[in-house]
Amino acid sequence: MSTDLPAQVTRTREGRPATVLEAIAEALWEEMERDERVFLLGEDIGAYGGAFKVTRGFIDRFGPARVIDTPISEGGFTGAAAGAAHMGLRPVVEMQFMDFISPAYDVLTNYIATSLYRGAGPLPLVVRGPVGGGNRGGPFHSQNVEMAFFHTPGLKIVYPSTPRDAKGLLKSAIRDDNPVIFEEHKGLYRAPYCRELLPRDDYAIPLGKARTALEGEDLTIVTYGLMVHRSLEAAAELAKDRIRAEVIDLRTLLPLDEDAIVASLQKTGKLLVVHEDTRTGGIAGEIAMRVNERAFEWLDGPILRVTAIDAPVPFSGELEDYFLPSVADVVTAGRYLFRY
Amino acid sequence: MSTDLPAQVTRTREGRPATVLEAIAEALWEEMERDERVFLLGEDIGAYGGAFKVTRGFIDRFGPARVIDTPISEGGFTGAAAGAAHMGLRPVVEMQFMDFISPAYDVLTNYIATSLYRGAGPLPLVVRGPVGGGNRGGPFHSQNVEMAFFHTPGLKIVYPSTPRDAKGLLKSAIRDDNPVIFEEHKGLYRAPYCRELLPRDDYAIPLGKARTALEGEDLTIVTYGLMVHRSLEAAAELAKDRIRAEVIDLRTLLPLDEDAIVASLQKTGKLLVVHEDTRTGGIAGEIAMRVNERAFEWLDGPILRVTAIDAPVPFSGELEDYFLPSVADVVTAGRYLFRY
Amino acid sequence: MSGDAVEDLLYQGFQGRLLEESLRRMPPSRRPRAATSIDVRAIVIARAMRQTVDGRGDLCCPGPMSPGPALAFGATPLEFLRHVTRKGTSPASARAGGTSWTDLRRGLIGWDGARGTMTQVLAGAALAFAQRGQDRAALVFERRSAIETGAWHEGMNFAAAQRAPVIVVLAPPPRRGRRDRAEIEGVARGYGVGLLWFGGEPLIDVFESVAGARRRAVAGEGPSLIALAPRTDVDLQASLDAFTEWALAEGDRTGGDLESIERAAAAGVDHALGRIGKEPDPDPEEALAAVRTDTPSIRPWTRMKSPRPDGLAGTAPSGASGVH
Amino acid sequence: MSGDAVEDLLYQGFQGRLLEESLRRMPPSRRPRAATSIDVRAIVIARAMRQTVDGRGDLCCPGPMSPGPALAFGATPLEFLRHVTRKGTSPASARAGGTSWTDLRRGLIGWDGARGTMTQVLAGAALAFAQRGQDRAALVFERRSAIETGAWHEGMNFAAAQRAPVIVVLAPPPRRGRRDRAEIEGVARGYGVGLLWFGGEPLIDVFESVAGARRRAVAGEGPSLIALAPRTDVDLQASLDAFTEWALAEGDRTGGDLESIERAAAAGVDHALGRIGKEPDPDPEEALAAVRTDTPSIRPWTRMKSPRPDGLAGTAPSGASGVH
Ligand SMILES: Cc1ncc(C[n+]2csc(CCOP(=O)(O)OP(=O)(O)O)c2C)c(N)n1
Ligand SMILES: Cc1ncc(C[n+]2csc(CCOP(=O)(O)OP(=O)(O)O)c2C)c(N)n1
Ligand SMILES: [Mg+2]
Ligand SMILES: [Mg+2]
Repeated sequence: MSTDLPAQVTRTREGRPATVLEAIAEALWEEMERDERVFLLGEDIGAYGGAFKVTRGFIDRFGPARVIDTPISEGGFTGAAAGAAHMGLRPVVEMQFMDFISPAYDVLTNYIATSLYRGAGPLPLVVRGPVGGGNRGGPFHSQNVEMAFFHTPGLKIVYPSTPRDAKGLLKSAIRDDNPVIFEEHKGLYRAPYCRELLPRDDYAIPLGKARTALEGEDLTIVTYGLMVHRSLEAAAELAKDRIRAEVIDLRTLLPLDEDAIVASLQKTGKLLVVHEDTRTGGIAGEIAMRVNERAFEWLDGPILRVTAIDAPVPFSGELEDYFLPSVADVVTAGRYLFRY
Repeated sequence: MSTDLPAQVTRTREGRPATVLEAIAEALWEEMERDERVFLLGEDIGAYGGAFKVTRGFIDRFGPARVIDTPISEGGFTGAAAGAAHMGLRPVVEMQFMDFISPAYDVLTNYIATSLYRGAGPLPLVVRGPVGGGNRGGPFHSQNVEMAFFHTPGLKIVYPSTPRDAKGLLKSAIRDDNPVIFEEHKGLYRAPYCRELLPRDDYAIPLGKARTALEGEDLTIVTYGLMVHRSLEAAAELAKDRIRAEVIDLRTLLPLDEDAIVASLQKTGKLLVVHEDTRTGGIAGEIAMRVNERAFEWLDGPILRVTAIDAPVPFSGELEDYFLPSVADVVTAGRYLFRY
Repeated sequence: MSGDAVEDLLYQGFQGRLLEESLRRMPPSRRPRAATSIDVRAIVIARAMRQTVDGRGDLCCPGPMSPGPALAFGATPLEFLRHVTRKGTSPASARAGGTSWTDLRRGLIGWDGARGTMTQVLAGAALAFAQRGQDRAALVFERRSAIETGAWHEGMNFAAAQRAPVIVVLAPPPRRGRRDRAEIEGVARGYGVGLLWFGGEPLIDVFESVAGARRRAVAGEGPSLIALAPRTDVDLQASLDAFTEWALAEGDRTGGDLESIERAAAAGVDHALGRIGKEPDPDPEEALAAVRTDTPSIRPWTRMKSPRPDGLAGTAPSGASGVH
Repeated sequence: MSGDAVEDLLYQGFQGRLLEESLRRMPPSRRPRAATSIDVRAIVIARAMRQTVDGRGDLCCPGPMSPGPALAFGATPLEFLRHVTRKGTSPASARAGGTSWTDLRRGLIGWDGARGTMTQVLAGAALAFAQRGQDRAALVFERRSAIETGAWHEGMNFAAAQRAPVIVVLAPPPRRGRRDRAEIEGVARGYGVGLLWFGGEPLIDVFESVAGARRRAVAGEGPSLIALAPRTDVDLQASLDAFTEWALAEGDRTGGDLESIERAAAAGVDHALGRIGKEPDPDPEEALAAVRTDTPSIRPWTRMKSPRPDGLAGTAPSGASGVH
């Protein structure tokens, strides 16, 4: 039976480990099977299967009414998705690259995020797509988009770091009654080090809850997405100096799980925020404010951050590597903070 | 001679105090007189004189080629302004309400902000318009837009609080070789308490430099825009309890004058950030991070903030008053921080 | 046109006219900022759509032309006044008010933001109808200026590409110096959608044309664009009067019937005007909570948890409910 | 068409063809992500504009159709390769590369982001030309899909409303299932702009038509839209061959002249291919600084000032240039 299915949705059925891309494809497939209100919109997601082939074969199973190839008009089809959501459907919008969510910025922040508030009821809608650098994509195919939306009341923002989380969080996002921005780091899509055997049951991971990726006593590293893996590498490096870092994977950025951050900080007394996104106006700031408001006296050192440089993402490999935060940067900052 | 001029640009010539609106109109007028490369684009800014009448009479003096009535297409005419800037002109774009800058979000963040970086040279362009609540304008005519752009490398953001600053900063913005977002609080446009005699000479106020609006020893209040006035009221209230608050008016939000913030904090040891914009992801976070990075050990208490509630701006007066930060809120937080 | 529809149109036409007059008389401070002029053609267009009140009928965005179409979709004058005067008995009215008035069960969806957005949204709603094979269509009133926005083009293009059962009205006037008929004709041709152009024709003809466009849309023949040519207030009044005369001449209605409809309509408006002043104001805590469906109740700015390790706040200033 | 133009077109046509072939042969890891196919019609269109190299000529956005129009605007094969392979000798190429290649003095402006944006930007540039009464025009190559974006409509509408001297090319192919000719014709009619439709006509005719459109644009008669009908690679090659034959037949060129042009063109491409591998990589500190004109030099993430009051950092970890 599963021989009829697109390969990228069969890993769990076959008892084989899944990549992040396969986990996402499985979540979409299973939710479309489970709930006929779920449908997909995006550029070339049908016959072509999407730029990253997440939806390869979906149109054969679900037909062109549920796998809709749209014109190149991110604002238009995101607005249309909102209309369909008002009428009880549960659209999942794919941005070919999340960088192209910008033309939908107006409708997302002004119309969609305010819908419930304005009395138009719940608006279940997911906008998902690939983000992140390290792929030599240049300034328009490498961005992280969380901070464009983090300031907007009414939205949720999810950014998974593992196959298990990607599948469970995407299912929760689709079932959520609020609009959710779902970021998928393209560096994790097919990363060999990031394959996992997923639960066979229909599991979902609640939005708004962080995960302790590594327990430690000396220092808290708060991070998400690809940087969880970089931070774990750094933690292994720090462990050689007997510095025990705790790594918190936020999973959901909005709402922010401040309880988890505060609890970890109250244990370690030191806080380092690591994000791939650029520095000024990054999420580290909000985390710093929350910690000041709730746990200032537990701080045994300054809140610090390791981030990308304040510039557009460079095209050349040399520049991009310099631009992005590295494991060595996290180790340097971790050591500094530990000795503070 | 000045009888031929539109009334809103004659205050300084006549030796009379100017409102913020008049100061802005004077800046535009004088820059257009001084430099023929400066021209204006916006919805109904010509014959109609603009929704707030900032440009009333400009078209008679400068003609329709330099005071351009645009279609309702904020993205389109902002993109066109960029093209004109490439060719050596200095466009000043008016958003009828700054809330409608959202359809220009894509071109501003992806095209305009990255122009110099991508090798297309300087891009001198100002986008200005009314922001802010308290006018019963509801969710789409009351927003503050700084945080939509604060995270974008390449832009500058200016938000004046007085007629003198408004004029001097707008002149600097027009003369600056970078794209500048210029926010004008509509609650200050014609506020009677906010009239000033302006210098007769052609003065400009440098971007990126904060101003000490009030000196104090006990507590630093960092703020900008209309909230400078609310904070000064609060400081007067606090002074009755012998709490001497220092009020720093940021004037430019991007680049952030972290030196001024740090210097004041090093004097007072306590920091309260006040912004009218909503709470989560507001500018207070970045300020908290910068202070942690540069002056953590000087903190004698947590960095706190007084802001609007995390919601769209309400339409009803009762709700809007509740939503916005008030003088009483600043006083409460100031007392709390003083006694901490 | 059924007798029911004629009756409704007369009633709603009279109410619309009275509401508009009463708004013009309101003091500027209470007068709603949103445009409220009534073009009776809009009521007719809205009434020509099929409406039921169980959330399964057509969907209409009255746009800045409300209240006309809202009345046609079953709204009462009191509800209308609540929204434009931001009263709290409907939380949405206090929060967004005016033309953002939304009641999906009744098929009303409002908006007071960027031009063009609602064409996108209603195109998507129509898509949902078509996907389920329902006998439902969507109707959106935009101002003529919407055609200047990219948002509108993206919505219209999407609707056309999907053959979504949506009817898009462009209401006058065109803005200063804009090309008019040629631009709209070019667009209709470009997107391959039907175009109806309404000037001063009898309202009954407007009604039948819209009903036809709706039938075609629901049959999968794609969207229609309706352009309303500008008319003076006097002309609009005259067209309602002409319709009244037509109703008298064509049907079995008497002058007495008409007077009774007009009296009933006026009573509804009078009642609403009397009541609206007494309506309570909204409660902030409740009204501002609905930002996310699972939002915890609003936590105002100074009411954060204590930043002190011992859980105790600094001495709370007297009289301040502030920090605790 | 002047003899100079014919000569240039032959040279650039040959170079374009060779560059395209060499890119196809590059290993995937070095092959530029951006589309690089050459439609010789694009070279002809670009060459038909007036160009000078002092920043006072026409402005051209080659769009995803480069390198053709870039060559016509005076770019060398080496410059082209630098950009598509992200080399550092031009900082912009390393930072944004590919089709974001910009050199305003030469009249080239590149972009590899959202469809539609460059129609807005070139409309604004054209407006600047018109305001100064200059004999300059702007030319932008968009893919056909740009017409689907609201951004493009806003740009085109602005250009039409301002009668800006801009020529907008929509290059094939239209995307799957899109309406084609009718949509473009509708749009041209709607915005009231001229439309040129190029299929397989001789390149000389394309040249003359574009030159005419440019004259009209500069005379204030408004923008033109050019649609290129899809052609196969074979057809495109054939049209270059036909042009070569025409040049032979019409002018006083001999077969020897042509061979010499072709040899020179090939030598330029060979030289570029040989050089490009030896070009240095960019220097990060320098290349990343240009974010604002007054940007202080880049301060990497861990190199913040000490957060300690005494100005001393914690013990710097050995080997790390990090915190200081
Ligand atoms: C995208 C967008 N930009 C700006 C506005 C602000 N705005 C509201 S009404 C208006 C003028 C509208 O002109 P028009 O539609 O011709 O006239 P109306 O009859 O609606 O006043 C503008 C610019 C808006 N609603 N949407
Ligand atoms: C606004 C926008 N959204 C998405 C993209 C990403 N994108 C790049 S090429 C492409 C497909 C373009 O199709 P088409 O223009 O027909 O073909 P091509 O350019 O490949 O010849 C898309 C969606 C983009 N460049 N701009
Ligand atoms: Mg970012
Ligand atoms: Mg805000």
